[in-house]
Amino acid sequence: MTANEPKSRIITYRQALNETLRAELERDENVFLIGEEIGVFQGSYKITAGLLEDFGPKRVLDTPISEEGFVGAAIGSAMLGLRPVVEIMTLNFSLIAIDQIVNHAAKMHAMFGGQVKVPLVIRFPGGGGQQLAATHSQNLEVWYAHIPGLKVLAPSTPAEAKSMLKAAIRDDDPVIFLENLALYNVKGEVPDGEQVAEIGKAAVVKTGTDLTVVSYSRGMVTALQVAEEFEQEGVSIEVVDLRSLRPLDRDTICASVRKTSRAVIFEDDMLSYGIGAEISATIGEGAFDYLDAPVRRVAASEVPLPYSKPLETAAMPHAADLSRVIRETLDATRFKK
Amino acid sequence: MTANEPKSRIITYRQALNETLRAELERDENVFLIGEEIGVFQGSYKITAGLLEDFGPKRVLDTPISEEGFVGAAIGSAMLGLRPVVEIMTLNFSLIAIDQIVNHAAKMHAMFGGQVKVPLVIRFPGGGGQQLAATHSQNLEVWYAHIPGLKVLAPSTPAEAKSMLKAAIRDDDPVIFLENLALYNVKGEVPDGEQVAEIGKAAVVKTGTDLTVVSYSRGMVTALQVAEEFEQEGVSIEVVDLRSLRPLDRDTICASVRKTSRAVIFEDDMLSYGIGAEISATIGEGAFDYLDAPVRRVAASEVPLPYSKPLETAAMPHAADLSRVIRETLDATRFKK
Amino acid sequence: MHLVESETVMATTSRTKKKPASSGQAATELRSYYKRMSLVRAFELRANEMYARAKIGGYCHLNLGEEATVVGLTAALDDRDYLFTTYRDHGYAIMRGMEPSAVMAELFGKSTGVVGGWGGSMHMFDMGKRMLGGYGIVGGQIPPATGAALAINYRSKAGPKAEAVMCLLGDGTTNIGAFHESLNLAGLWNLPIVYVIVNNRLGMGTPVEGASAEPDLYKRGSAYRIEGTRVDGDDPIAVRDAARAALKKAREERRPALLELMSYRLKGHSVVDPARYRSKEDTDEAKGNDPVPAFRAKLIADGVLTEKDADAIDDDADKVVTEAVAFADESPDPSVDELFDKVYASPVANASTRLPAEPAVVLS
Amino acid sequence: MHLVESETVMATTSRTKKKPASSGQAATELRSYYKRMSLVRAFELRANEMYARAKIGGYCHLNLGEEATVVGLTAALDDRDYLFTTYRDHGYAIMRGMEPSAVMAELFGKSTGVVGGWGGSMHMFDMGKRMLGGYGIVGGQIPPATGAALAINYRSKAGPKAEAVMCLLGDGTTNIGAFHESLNLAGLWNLPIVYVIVNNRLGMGTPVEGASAEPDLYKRGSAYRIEGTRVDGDDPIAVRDAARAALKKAREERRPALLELMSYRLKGHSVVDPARYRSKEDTDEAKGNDPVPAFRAKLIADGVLTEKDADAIDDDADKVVTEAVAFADESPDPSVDELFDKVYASPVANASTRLPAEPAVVLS
Ligand SMILES: Cc1ncc(C[n+]2csc(CCOP(=O)(O)OP(=O)(O)O)c2C)c(N)n1
Ligand SMILES: Cc1ncc(C[n+]2csc(CCOP(=O)(O)OP(=O)(O)O)c2C)c(N)n1
Ligand SMILES: [Mg+2]
Ligand SMILES: [Mg+2]
Repeated sequence: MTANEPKSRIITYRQALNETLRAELERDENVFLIGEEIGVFQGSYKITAGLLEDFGPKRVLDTPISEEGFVGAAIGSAMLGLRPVVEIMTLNFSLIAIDQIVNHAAKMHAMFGGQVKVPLVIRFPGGGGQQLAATHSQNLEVWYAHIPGLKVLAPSTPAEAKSMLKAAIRDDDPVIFLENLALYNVKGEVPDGEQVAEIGKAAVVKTGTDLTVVSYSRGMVTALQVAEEFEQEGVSIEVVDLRSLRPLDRDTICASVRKTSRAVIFEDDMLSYGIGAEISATIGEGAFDYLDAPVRRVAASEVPLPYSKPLETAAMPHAADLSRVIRETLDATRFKK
Repeated sequence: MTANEPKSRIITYRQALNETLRAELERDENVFLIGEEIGVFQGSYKITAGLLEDFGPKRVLDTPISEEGFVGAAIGSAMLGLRPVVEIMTLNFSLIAIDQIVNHAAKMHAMFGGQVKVPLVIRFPGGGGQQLAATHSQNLEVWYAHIPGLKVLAPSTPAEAKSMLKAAIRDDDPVIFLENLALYNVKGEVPDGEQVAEIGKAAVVKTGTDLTVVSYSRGMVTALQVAEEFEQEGVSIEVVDLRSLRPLDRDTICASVRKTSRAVIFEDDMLSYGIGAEISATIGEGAFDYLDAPVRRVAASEVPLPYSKPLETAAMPHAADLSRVIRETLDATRFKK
Repeated sequence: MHLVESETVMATTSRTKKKPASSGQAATELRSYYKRMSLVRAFELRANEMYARAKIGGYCHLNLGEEATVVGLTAALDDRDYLFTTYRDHGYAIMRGMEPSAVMAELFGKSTGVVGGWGGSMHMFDMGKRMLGGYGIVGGQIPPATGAALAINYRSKAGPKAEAVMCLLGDGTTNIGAFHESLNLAGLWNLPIVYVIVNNRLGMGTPVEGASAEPDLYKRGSAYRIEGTRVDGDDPIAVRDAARAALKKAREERRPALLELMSYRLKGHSVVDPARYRSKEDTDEAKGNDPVPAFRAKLIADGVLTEKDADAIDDDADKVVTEAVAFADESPDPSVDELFDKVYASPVANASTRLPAEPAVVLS
Repeated sequence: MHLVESETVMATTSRTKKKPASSGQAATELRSYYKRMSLVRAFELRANEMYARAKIGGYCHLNLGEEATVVGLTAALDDRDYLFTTYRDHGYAIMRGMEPSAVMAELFGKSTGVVGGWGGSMHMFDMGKRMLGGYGIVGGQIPPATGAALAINYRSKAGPKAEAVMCLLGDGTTNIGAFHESLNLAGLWNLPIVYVIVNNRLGMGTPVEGASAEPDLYKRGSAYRIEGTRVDGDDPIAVRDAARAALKKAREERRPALLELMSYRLKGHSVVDPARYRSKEDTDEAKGNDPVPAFRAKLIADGVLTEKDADAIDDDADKVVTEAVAFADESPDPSVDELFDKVYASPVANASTRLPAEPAVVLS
């Protein structure tokens, strides 16, 4: 391929992650993968498929079921200059390692006077909708987003999965890399070659004039789909993908709402004290004089997620919910096309 | 004492907790205390002083340093009908037990079809300002406040410490009971006899007409002091004590701001995705048409808290910060006395 | 070396306790064990099929290959004992007395399921039967099980009629912190609990030797002065007797115990796992040790069962499971109206009952 | 029983390795050890005093009574080795080569402190000296230390010149999950790490027997096939030799080791703890085993030191500490301008630099 006309391919989010891990393993011998069942088993969601075979057990290290132990071990190896990429099978299990992540990885650089770097990536999928019941269906990304010292990324497309994972691995700080079970099979166009995302930046992925929808990760798929539907009706929706939950790009969010004067947040997590709370508070502070209607949040119901499909579906936010709230927000301001 | 003229005493927050634990141990033989160094050592902050002596090791159970183990054990004992009151030395160490708290205690009642109750109280102090450095100075209460299945209480006075601890111990759900290192020696009037608080209710502890300050736990001490100062100047501040972080009493908060049309949140935790984010978002939704100025948040700076006293002080919110932001909010609306 | 050791232990446990097949009472018992093993096998095969037909969602882990363990352990438990299991819990639920139809209904997510469709495969629970769950977080059940034993000590005296707790865990689970902290508490506080490691040789794809620095897992009790015993998990009698002996010590002496049951996983980790990572030898070894046909053959050889009896038992099991599927199929889904009913046991002011599209603030 | 065992072990470790005091080189070494023990003692006593005078804030845990352990362990380490300690870390920081003045300045929270006043007493750290912290979360240092050993394996071959890791922990810390998970990883992956339990008989107020179901802590290595050794922590030579032997195995055979050093805590858990819960016998036993006067007396008895030498050494130590206090006193506080400089190692867009009264949104 020549630099001036980059090629691209349509691949899944899973494949984008897999190829990026492979490329980074090839690029830097200090990069290694560590986690449960990422080798012989090929990863519980097959993100690391084929990598053990090609890079061997030193670079692709299967661990016992010891989240606190191997996450902490990854931290220690990073203190000595390695660049571990940890896979925790799902966000839910990261709770067992959270003392190492929050009390150690996130604190060390500052608490030790800037002497040590912890170049660490922790990847895990969050999200419900797979009938995995209450303990296996959580979206607790807001916990990590609250912690200084961490950087928290939430790519919503295969292209972002690639460029943001590269950025995460090359960054010298601990990065929480949030994936989503429902995104792994989603396909999208991924440019060839080196794209490295800038951490800390949101993106306006669809411009519009009438209302801003703010979302991230899996929610973006629904947000864009709903925005398209409204476009057909002649309502122009702007869609902001947060991409980086920490640092949070308040300027991009507020600039959009200052333009559209209406905002709806679409999030997979639970409403109270969730990601959307900060987004709403931020808009309230940064676009106060421009807002024509209250900022509404479309978020999961506040229950331990049930196994039963109809109950689970009722508790989770869907396209119809977002459409309804967008409409209510437009109506609240007597919006006319 | 006779019922119609209840007596009261001025005691510390610590003493209120200690006396309430004693009273509940006497009231119900299923109540027992469990935690590190709560017996022989009398508690690392002496909240349980004297109780081992009077109730013995069965009711006041010293544990090894095994937060995950003994919190989980308390959960199991609650499943069989005991009413454990767990002390975790500080909020910071609860991270090691958080899988048991969030993935187990909070989920069991719903996930097991309503068959089992988990009448459990987990007490711990949060808060910085004691030069304990980054890992020992955190306010992560927002994490727990985000979790359905948990109830999260944050008493700000000795009287609340008593009435809310009684409520927590008598409740059939897991309750996170947030204390604060800086509150233990604070004195206040505590009525004798049985006061049992209602969980899920905030309180307007000072009425006012010009601006609402919302706070909780240690922050309330500063909030009330600053409100008094403004009172001297003829500015009438209403102060809302959240008391229950989960469930959150949105009606009381919004009713106050609908009246005053201005709000400032004073919180010890860090701003991004903190407690104040939900309060601000709630006000933005519930008092939109009444707000004269953006809702401002006075919160800790987003750094791992430094050991150095001047740095720690600079990073934490104080009365002067609250006063300044109240003034800016009043000025933003050209407030005239 | 670790096989040799295990064999010695197995030998003793089996030999010392096994009753002569001749005695009529024993024969009835043996037949009932085969009946149970056959039912668990039939149930799990059907669950596998129902998952393939999308009647069951989420994760689904089966007891296929562990029937002798399931039956032997539950045979050793008294009604008053408490059982905590892992997510691989269907067989235990049924053997603890839950209706196969209610267990199947739970798998189908129906309102008639053992937990009303709220838990699914990993979370079978019945307070009355004292099966206190089904747990999906690896090791998550160990501290609560330990706490249940603490509650027993808190409330009652030791003795032959005392309650005890049995807590199951997998071989891979011995490497998690909760295992260590819990066994230390049990040893320190003299708790009436029997920890049972179902060693099926694999985590998901990781063999014991790839996960545990001490692969003789029963030896790990020594770090807590807890006696460890390794038993042949394919022999329901050996399992039952070892479990009974351990439970007796728990009841009467308030001493915890650690049992390691050597068993095999016949299929993948869960129904969706083709287990490509397993060698043919490994799979053949597992098949060769399949406890259901082995026990059937043994009972026939010992004259406890005839081929005809055995076939009849298998047919009955099949009927029960077929009825269970029919029941689950006909049962209604839980109603969305109950979505918020089970969040809290004590009703509380301002608890959220908001559906995703509803506003956060509903001013009363 | 546990004392007997320990004695045997101590005996062997000491006997086998101790050099005759006669040899001049050995004598110099012995004198230097006393010099170091005397410095740690003087530093800690002064820290105690400075805390009382409110020059030091937060928590402050001292090595008083553990000087032989501190000196013996650090004497066994090579410059290329990595050390992870607990919050009871002042002595180790100094023995690893940090300036007493910089350690005292850190206690004072000054910009000239070893971590610029960001960490305080519990968080001494020096990348160059390969002391990778001071950790305040009990057990929190164990997984990262284990990971440091993993990095050594990742990058280099075993051999007499290889690097190794030493990880300290207290007796009470053997009961936390991180201990179990980490030792299992070290045993499984053959990591070059020596875990050292400083058994001062107490957690805060809880004795070992009240916290550990297996109170012979060195035996806990067996759950991971890691060799455990108990050593007299009051004998710097025994400590040094046991640590050297373990480090040699780590370097050359890539095998982890577990050492238990029997020692005593002379004062409270931290400077604010009056330790009222301790019996007079207990306190007397601790005093009776105070390693500093004991080692001093021994060297004098062996003719390695004269009373005069010893006094001179103690006076020097006192001078050093006095200078350290002066330096710390005169040093400036860190500047508030640097408050946000160390949150991230890689600069990042939109990182918050908001002071508490500043608005959340500053539109650029
Ligand atoms: C804390 C945690 N980590 C990881 C997982 C994913 N997981 C589920 S089962 C399993 C393997 C468990 O193996 P073992 O303990 O041997 O039990 P088995 O499945 O063989 O019965 C893993 C890693 C989990 N559920 N919880
Ligand atoms: C996870 C955690 N739990 C509790 C504490 C509080 N704490 C600090 S030191 C200590 C006792 C530790 O005892 P030991 O391991 O014997 O070390 P020692 O202080 O005796 O050197 C405790 C309980 C903590 N810092 N971290
Ligand atoms: Mg297994
Ligand atoms: Mg100790």
